[in-house]
Amino acid sequence: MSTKEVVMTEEWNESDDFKRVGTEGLSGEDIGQKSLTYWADVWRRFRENKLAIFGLILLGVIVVILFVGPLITGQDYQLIDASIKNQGPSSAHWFGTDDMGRDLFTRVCVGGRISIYIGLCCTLVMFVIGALLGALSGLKGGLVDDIIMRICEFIGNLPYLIIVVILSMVLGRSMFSLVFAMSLTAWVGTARMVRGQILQIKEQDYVQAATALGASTGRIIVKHLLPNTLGIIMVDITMSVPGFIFSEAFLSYIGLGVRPPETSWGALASAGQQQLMFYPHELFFPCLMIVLTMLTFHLIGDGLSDALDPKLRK
Amino acid sequence: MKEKILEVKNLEVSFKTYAGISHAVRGIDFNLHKGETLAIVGESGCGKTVSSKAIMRLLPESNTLINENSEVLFHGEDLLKKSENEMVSIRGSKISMIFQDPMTSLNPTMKIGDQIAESILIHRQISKEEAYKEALEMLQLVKIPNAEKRMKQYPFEFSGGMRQRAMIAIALACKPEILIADEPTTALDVTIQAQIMELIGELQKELDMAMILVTHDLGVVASVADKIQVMYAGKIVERGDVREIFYQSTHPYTRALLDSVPKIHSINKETLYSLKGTPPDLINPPVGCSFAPRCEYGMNICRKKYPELTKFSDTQECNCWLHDPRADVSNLPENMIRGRQ
Amino acid sequence: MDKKEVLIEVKDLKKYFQVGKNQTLKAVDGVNFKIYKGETLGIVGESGCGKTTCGKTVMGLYKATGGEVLFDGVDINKLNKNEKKEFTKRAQIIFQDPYSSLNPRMTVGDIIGEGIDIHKLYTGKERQEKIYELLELVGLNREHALRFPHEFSGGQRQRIGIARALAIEPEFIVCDEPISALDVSIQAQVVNLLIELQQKKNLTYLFIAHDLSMVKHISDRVGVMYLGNMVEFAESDELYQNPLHPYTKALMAAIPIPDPDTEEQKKRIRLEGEIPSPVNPKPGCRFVTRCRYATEKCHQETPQLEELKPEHFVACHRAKELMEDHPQE
Amino acid sequence: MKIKRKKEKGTESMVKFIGKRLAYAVLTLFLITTATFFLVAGAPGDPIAAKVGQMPEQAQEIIREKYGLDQPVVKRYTTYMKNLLTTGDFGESIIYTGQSANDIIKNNTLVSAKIGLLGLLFQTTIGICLGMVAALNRGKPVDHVIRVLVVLAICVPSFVFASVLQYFLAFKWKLVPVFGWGQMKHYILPVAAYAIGGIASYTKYMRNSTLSVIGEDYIITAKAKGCTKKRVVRKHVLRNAMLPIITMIGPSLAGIFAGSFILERMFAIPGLGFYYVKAVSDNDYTMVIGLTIFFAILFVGSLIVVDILYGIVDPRIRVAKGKK
Amino acid sequence: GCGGDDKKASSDGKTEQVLNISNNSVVVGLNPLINTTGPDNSAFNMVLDPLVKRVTRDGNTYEIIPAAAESWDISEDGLTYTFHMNKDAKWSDGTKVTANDFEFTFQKMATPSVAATNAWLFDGVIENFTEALYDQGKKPEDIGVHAIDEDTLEIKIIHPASYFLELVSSSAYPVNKAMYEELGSDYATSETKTVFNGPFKIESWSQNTEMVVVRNDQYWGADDVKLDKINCKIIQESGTAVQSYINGELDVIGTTDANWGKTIEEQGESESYQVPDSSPEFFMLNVANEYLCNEKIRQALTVAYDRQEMIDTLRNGKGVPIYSMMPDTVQVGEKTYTELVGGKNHFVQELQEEIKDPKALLIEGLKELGKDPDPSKVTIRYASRGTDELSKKIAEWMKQQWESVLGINVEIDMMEWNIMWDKIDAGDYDIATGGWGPYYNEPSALLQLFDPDNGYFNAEKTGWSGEDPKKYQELLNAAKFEVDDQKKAELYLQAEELVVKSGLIEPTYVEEAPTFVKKYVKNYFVSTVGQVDFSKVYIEK
Ligand SMILES: Nc1ncnc2c1ncn2[C@@H]1O[C@H](COP(=O)(O)OP(=O)(O)OP(=O)(O)O)[C@@H](O)[C@H]1O
Ligand SMILES: Nc1ncnc2c1ncn2[C@@H]1O[C@H](COP(=O)(O)OP(=O)(O)OP(=O)(O)O)[C@@H](O)[C@H]1O
Ligand SMILES: [Mg+2]
Ligand SMILES: [Mg+2]
Repeated sequence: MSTKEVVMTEEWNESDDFKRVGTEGLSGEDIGQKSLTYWADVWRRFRENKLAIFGLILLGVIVVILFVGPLITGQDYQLIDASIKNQGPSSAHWFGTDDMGRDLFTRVCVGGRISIYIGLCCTLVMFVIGALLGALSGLKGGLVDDIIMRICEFIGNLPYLIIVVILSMVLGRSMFSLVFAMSLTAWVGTARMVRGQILQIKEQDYVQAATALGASTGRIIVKHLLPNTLGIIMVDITMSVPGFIFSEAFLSYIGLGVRPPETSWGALASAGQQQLMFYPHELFFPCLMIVLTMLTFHLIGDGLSDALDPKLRK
Repeated sequence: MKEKILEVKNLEVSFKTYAGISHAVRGIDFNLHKGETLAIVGESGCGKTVSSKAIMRLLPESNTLINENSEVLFHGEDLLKKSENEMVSIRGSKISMIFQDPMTSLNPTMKIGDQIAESILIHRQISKEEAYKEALEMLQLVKIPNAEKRMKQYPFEFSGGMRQRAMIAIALACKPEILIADEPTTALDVTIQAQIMELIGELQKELDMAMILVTHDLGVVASVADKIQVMYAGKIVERGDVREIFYQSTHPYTRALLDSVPKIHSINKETLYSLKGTPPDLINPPVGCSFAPRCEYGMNICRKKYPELTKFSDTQECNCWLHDPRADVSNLPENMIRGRQ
Repeated sequence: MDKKEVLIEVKDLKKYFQVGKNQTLKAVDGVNFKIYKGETLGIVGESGCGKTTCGKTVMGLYKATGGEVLFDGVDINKLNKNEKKEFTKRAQIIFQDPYSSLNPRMTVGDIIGEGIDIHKLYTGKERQEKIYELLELVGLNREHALRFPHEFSGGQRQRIGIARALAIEPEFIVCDEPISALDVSIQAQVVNLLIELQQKKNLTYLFIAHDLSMVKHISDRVGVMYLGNMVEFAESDELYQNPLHPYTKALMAAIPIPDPDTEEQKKRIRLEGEIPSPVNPKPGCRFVTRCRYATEKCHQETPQLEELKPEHFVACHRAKELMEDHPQE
Repeated sequence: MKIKRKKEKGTESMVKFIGKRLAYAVLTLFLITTATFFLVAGAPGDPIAAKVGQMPEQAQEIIREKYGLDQPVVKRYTTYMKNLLTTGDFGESIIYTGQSANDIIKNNTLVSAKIGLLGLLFQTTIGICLGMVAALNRGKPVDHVIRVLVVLAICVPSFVFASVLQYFLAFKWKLVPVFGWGQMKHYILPVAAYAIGGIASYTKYMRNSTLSVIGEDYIITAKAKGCTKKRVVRKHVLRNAMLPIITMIGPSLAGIFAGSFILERMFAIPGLGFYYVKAVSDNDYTMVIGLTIFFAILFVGSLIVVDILYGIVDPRIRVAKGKK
Repeated sequence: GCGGDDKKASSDGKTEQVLNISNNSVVVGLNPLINTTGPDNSAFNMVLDPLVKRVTRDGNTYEIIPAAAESWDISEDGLTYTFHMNKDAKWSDGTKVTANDFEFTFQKMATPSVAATNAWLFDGVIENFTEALYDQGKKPEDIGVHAIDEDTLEIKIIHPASYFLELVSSSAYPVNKAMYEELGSDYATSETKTVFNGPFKIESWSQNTEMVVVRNDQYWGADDVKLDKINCKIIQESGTAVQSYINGELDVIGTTDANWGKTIEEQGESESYQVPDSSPEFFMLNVANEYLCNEKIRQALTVAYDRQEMIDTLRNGKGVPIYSMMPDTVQVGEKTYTELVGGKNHFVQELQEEIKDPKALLIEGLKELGKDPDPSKVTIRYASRGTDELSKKIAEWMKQQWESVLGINVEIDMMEWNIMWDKIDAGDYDIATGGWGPYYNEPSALLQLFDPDNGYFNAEKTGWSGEDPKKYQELLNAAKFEVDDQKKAELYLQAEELVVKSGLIEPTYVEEAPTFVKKYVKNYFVSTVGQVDFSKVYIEK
């Protein structure tokens, strides 16, 4: 029954045209849409969001630059050379040099790896702790819920800086302690969010359907609750990566960031900030990278939350 | 016949969506006369709400496309060509609308009294106090007990039925000429539904209003409507007055609708008539009659060409190939065959 | 009606929800009924009167606040883990909302197969075959097994829900308004399917709906609920022809009949007043606020179900005298 | 047909509700105090190292004794708590010898609060306006411009923003003083630097919230009544769209007192942020505890305030709580 | 108040005598007994007159001048000091400044419960002070400080000390006896709860904003004080401070940033002064460390970097390298230490000449220890003193120097400085960064630090063991009682050799930060300890 046929049968063939066919050929349960898994569908809608795709590509480019860049320039990010202090961008030093004559481009790359690494690690820890406790709290309810929520309130109120300082001292000034300290307080938000999600989903009929089928609690968590909170959690995750990069920048600013000679975008920006008046490039480049990376995560996060939004689904 | 106050001509509405252009209403025509009740029935998604909102110009501007040739003539003036400002003065005062869901259709943070008075204030040059007094009268009119106290309450303090009545009060506050009631009782219980429908009927008579009743509940239609139009996939497939549609429907879809409802008074439990398949996708509506694939009596032609209008009486007409003289009418239920006019 | 085997017996079932301090929402408050093997028991009532709660409590999805649910003579609230699992194999539920009752992240095949997996009924190819068989049974295609719920229409989803319930071959299914979310043209599909399956597999249904015509169509016996109480209970034809409770009467009168002539002649029983909140209900008959026959007694005492006619139970203090006054009505 | 669940909230009276919240708050505060005490006490670094570093052992002992640092931690804790509970005194600052933590907090809160409040004011008003404008012009150029600006503003660290502002506005163009405190002109830079991130996030949230309100049925009802666009926005959209924003204001409300360390440093503003960072890095436990409790009280308090505020704006909650 | 409008000429045509200065850290408190940080002392320097004052004059010369005491006598044996009070000296409330106030001040310092932070400086100097302070059988009243009468104060010390007057000038600001007795521990908790006997008095004080001092009309020398008012603002961010100096909101600024310096000079409104600091920067090595116990390895570390280059790279050249623990300005009696020992104290230079190949020396040392001679197997931890940008840069630079010259590995531990003290206390460090502002300008003020028993860096912390520490102690003791400056200096030299030449301590540099002063500010001289005699400063436009 294509359009062509219609044109052809402009002259009617009565006997045929008025032949009863009933519901014949109605594949009764034809469903219009293409078959897509949930995530494929999310991905499809995500792909349609040009900004988000732009963000994703940009992030890819940034990551590639961070890893490949130093190989191309062949510079050592630690090498101090007082004779080329504070030079502007040039072909030898793409981003110029810092106040100890180190190649800024290489430093930005190396620092960026660490910043992103910190962002990812913290997010991972935050997610694992937060999701577990939040799910537990939401599922069990009652006393367990009460206790976990009290703990959240309590930890949420603990002075973040103290924890950073103490941990960095107790555990040594390492990336591990930094990550640990930053995520220790951050999981509270995730836990609250996951709990809220679980509480909502728990009420959904499909969870009760599984119960009615005799599914064990474990099965319900793994098969029903977790997959369905994942979407929202993913948005939270993408948005918190830049948040951690920011936190690290703040800690670097007050001198509690990564341990030298390692560096990070935060550390570079805070060093550059002191040179702003005379060598703005030392602030500009690290900031540019921070801003670009934040931007990518935000775009991706926005795209994801749009793609995951049930209201926008067809 | 009373004065014709609304004339819809070739109304075509489509929406831009993620998946493509969705043709929600695909060219409908109808007239509305003073004091009469026109029911639009059809199942979910067939375009009932969209057509009624199109009349009020309430569809979202951002993604709605209305065909340029469409006309909605209210007292002979095309509403679709009016400026937004002109529309503002018509909405609520000349044409009013009640919505499907009383739970979400009232502003949750505004007192009921203010919501009713707002409607009066907008359209009439009277003081706040007077408007408030009139609003109170309206609330009493829709039989809400303790109206004075209720005026100062918020929607969440009202039960569903009371909210729906408040909605009616808002819609009728300015004594409009046309009331569009979009499934006004779907969310309510039968007992409350009966109360509301009766109320609307009384008020309609009192104000000599014309009403467009949008619903898929044939029971409600049977009790209040003067005329019925049946919609399927964005088109009107059949129209007629109540008895014509209920007793002499000529379109297989109308029949299917009527037959799939169990008869409460019948004692024997025959299997319900059941339509196969689902309504078509409005993004790529089928060529020909959109009901054809699900139609028991469908013919080849139905899937190729949209049927022409067949008139059976002053009021009843239908788009269906079955009424073509060449059609194969074997096994067709007796009362579906009607003489053309 | 003679010597039917009782499958389920519900005794004085209560389910209260704690909604805030000192706030008890009595969703189901002392309901009694029996379901015989192979029959369909219908429950009707206004939105929020506790039908779903009742159904879910019968399924053990809610822990009953009081009373017992005897399944084959055993109280389902007293089962241990294994017995519970055994129970779930025999009793199933189809949910009201076809949209929220299917996990959006699972394929239809997995949704239907979940029960099979849990009860380890079939594995591998057999499992696959069973799923296909079920899909076809409810009128869907094999290919649909790999699809996701959001690709289906409401009626199709409801049928997936039915297939899920049928997968473990239960004897008893609670159908919680399986059609109210569906289009008129689709409703009949589902109802026909349910009836057909019942005949094929000798199923027992607890059929919940607020659409009285549909309930009557499918049920052998019907119970009418009002605000957590069962107010009337009888065989369906009997109930529809001779309603005894003032509420049932009003309900019957209010049902719009898709027939203009009937509608025109219809006597209307106008109910005044609003439905009170089920939170902290006052003692006495729940219907008292809207009942024109209410007396002092109705305000004081909660009426109990009484068998006024054979197999016809009513919970109303005045039913008897009213029945005698207007035998025809 | 949707399942409607009337969520009849508890009918506890407002007083009772607040009472319960307060009880929880007190418990939380107690735990926080305890934890903070032990954390700081257990933290490496000697609070009086700076003071006693050079002294001979015996001389150090004298100073330690004065601050009770020679006692075992548990003993110090009980003494401290007893003193705190009976007198409400956080104790003498260890670093700022001779000054009580209470006084330091008292003297500096106002400054932080001024900046914070002004900042919050700008954040909310500008954020809400921009968010509305963007939402009402969804998909139009204005919307795009606002959205891009929002993302940019969120992405720039505040200290970078502050430096740049200071460099251009104050140093290069001499429009405002580089730093200082006391006069209106001094507020401009810090408030701007403080507010910018917040403006962005409020804009973002307001846009979302407005968009969702615009999609609600009651907006169509209002239009069907014949409300003009302006009226719809003013009377129906604004209030409802602002509801979710109020929950956001809660934490910010507590935050306005905390002061921003970086901004205080850059603009030489005498606020609490400076003391906080300093106290932490110097192990000045009386100050740390004092500030922590102070912030925690504000935080918990602001949550309660938001609840009340929410009740005022959203009648649904007000009556649910205040019935009887 | 704001600096902006202070520049206007007053009505009588004379320039307004208002000076705007800034400080990067806050004045902690106003009680001279317990508040003794640098900023505190700067404030006291303006508002409190000690017995005598040490002032800087043009050309970097110093002088002890009368203050609360108009003259003083020192006994033959150098053990008794008699101060004759200035009869015109008054507190700002108009009461007379008496010998009793000073007696009281010293007694309070010797009272354990007061926990005076400067007390230890007089421990082992003033008679009976130690016994009273540590509650060893004497009372604070028993210390060797006596008011003979209202106008005469006698102080008895245990051993002759050429620096005693200086100590009195820097570390014994008086409290007002009457008021202190009335207020007790509440004394000086705010500017209204204290009185002043210096050239200025505090008008208002908001801890982290600003301190405003105005001329003290009760001051005995008030007629010579030219400034009416000094606004001292707290600006932590150096960039902010410099910008506001350039914009004219401040009259004085110190900066090591060469770029800012250039900008300021180009502006042409400023005079710059450079005074080397008296506080040496140094590294201290933990001898308990498996590698650092070897002298050769320590020496290799000492000579592995060029101190001038360090200053150039890290401090924009604003500093002076030191090769001795004593900056060249340190004095023994009338002459400088360096002068007296004929420059022999420059041990590091000596080592640098001796050791041409530090890496070879390091390997030798490793062999001596019986360790793997491969330097790359050696890892040394470096503890920073603070977490600021500069500490970080120093750490990074040192790491690179040591690693590239010696081939060893250096691990950087950034830490807050109070935590570093903690770690040093616990001996948990390899190389730590130190810096020391001596309380008086004499070698013992620095050498005492390493006293194996009593010094801050005692043997317990430095792991110093064997004969050397004992010898060191003996040398310092001998020097204490030595009256001949030359001999004294020689003893100090021997002691210093034990710590510096052995590589236990690596002196690096002293800072020499330029101070820029607007040209209209006259008589503004900064001392090596960063003090300014504001009573002589004036403004002339
Ligand atoms: N704003 C919109 N954007 C895109 N599509 C829309 C919009 N509004 C309605 N539609 C689509 O138009 C079609 C007709 O919708 P309409 O609301 O008129 O149905 P209806 O007949 O009122 O159904 P119901 O009985 O469920 O209310 C549907 O397919 C719907 O998805
Ligand atoms: N989990 C719950 N917590 C609190 N109250 C509940 C809960 N579930 C149901 N209720 C309340 O119990 C009452 C009965 O609800 P139920 O869902 O059983 O009604 P229903 O008869 O199924 O209504 P509908 O026809 O709308 O489905 C309602 O007032 C409802 O608000
Ligand atoms: Mg509709
Ligand atoms: Mg239900």
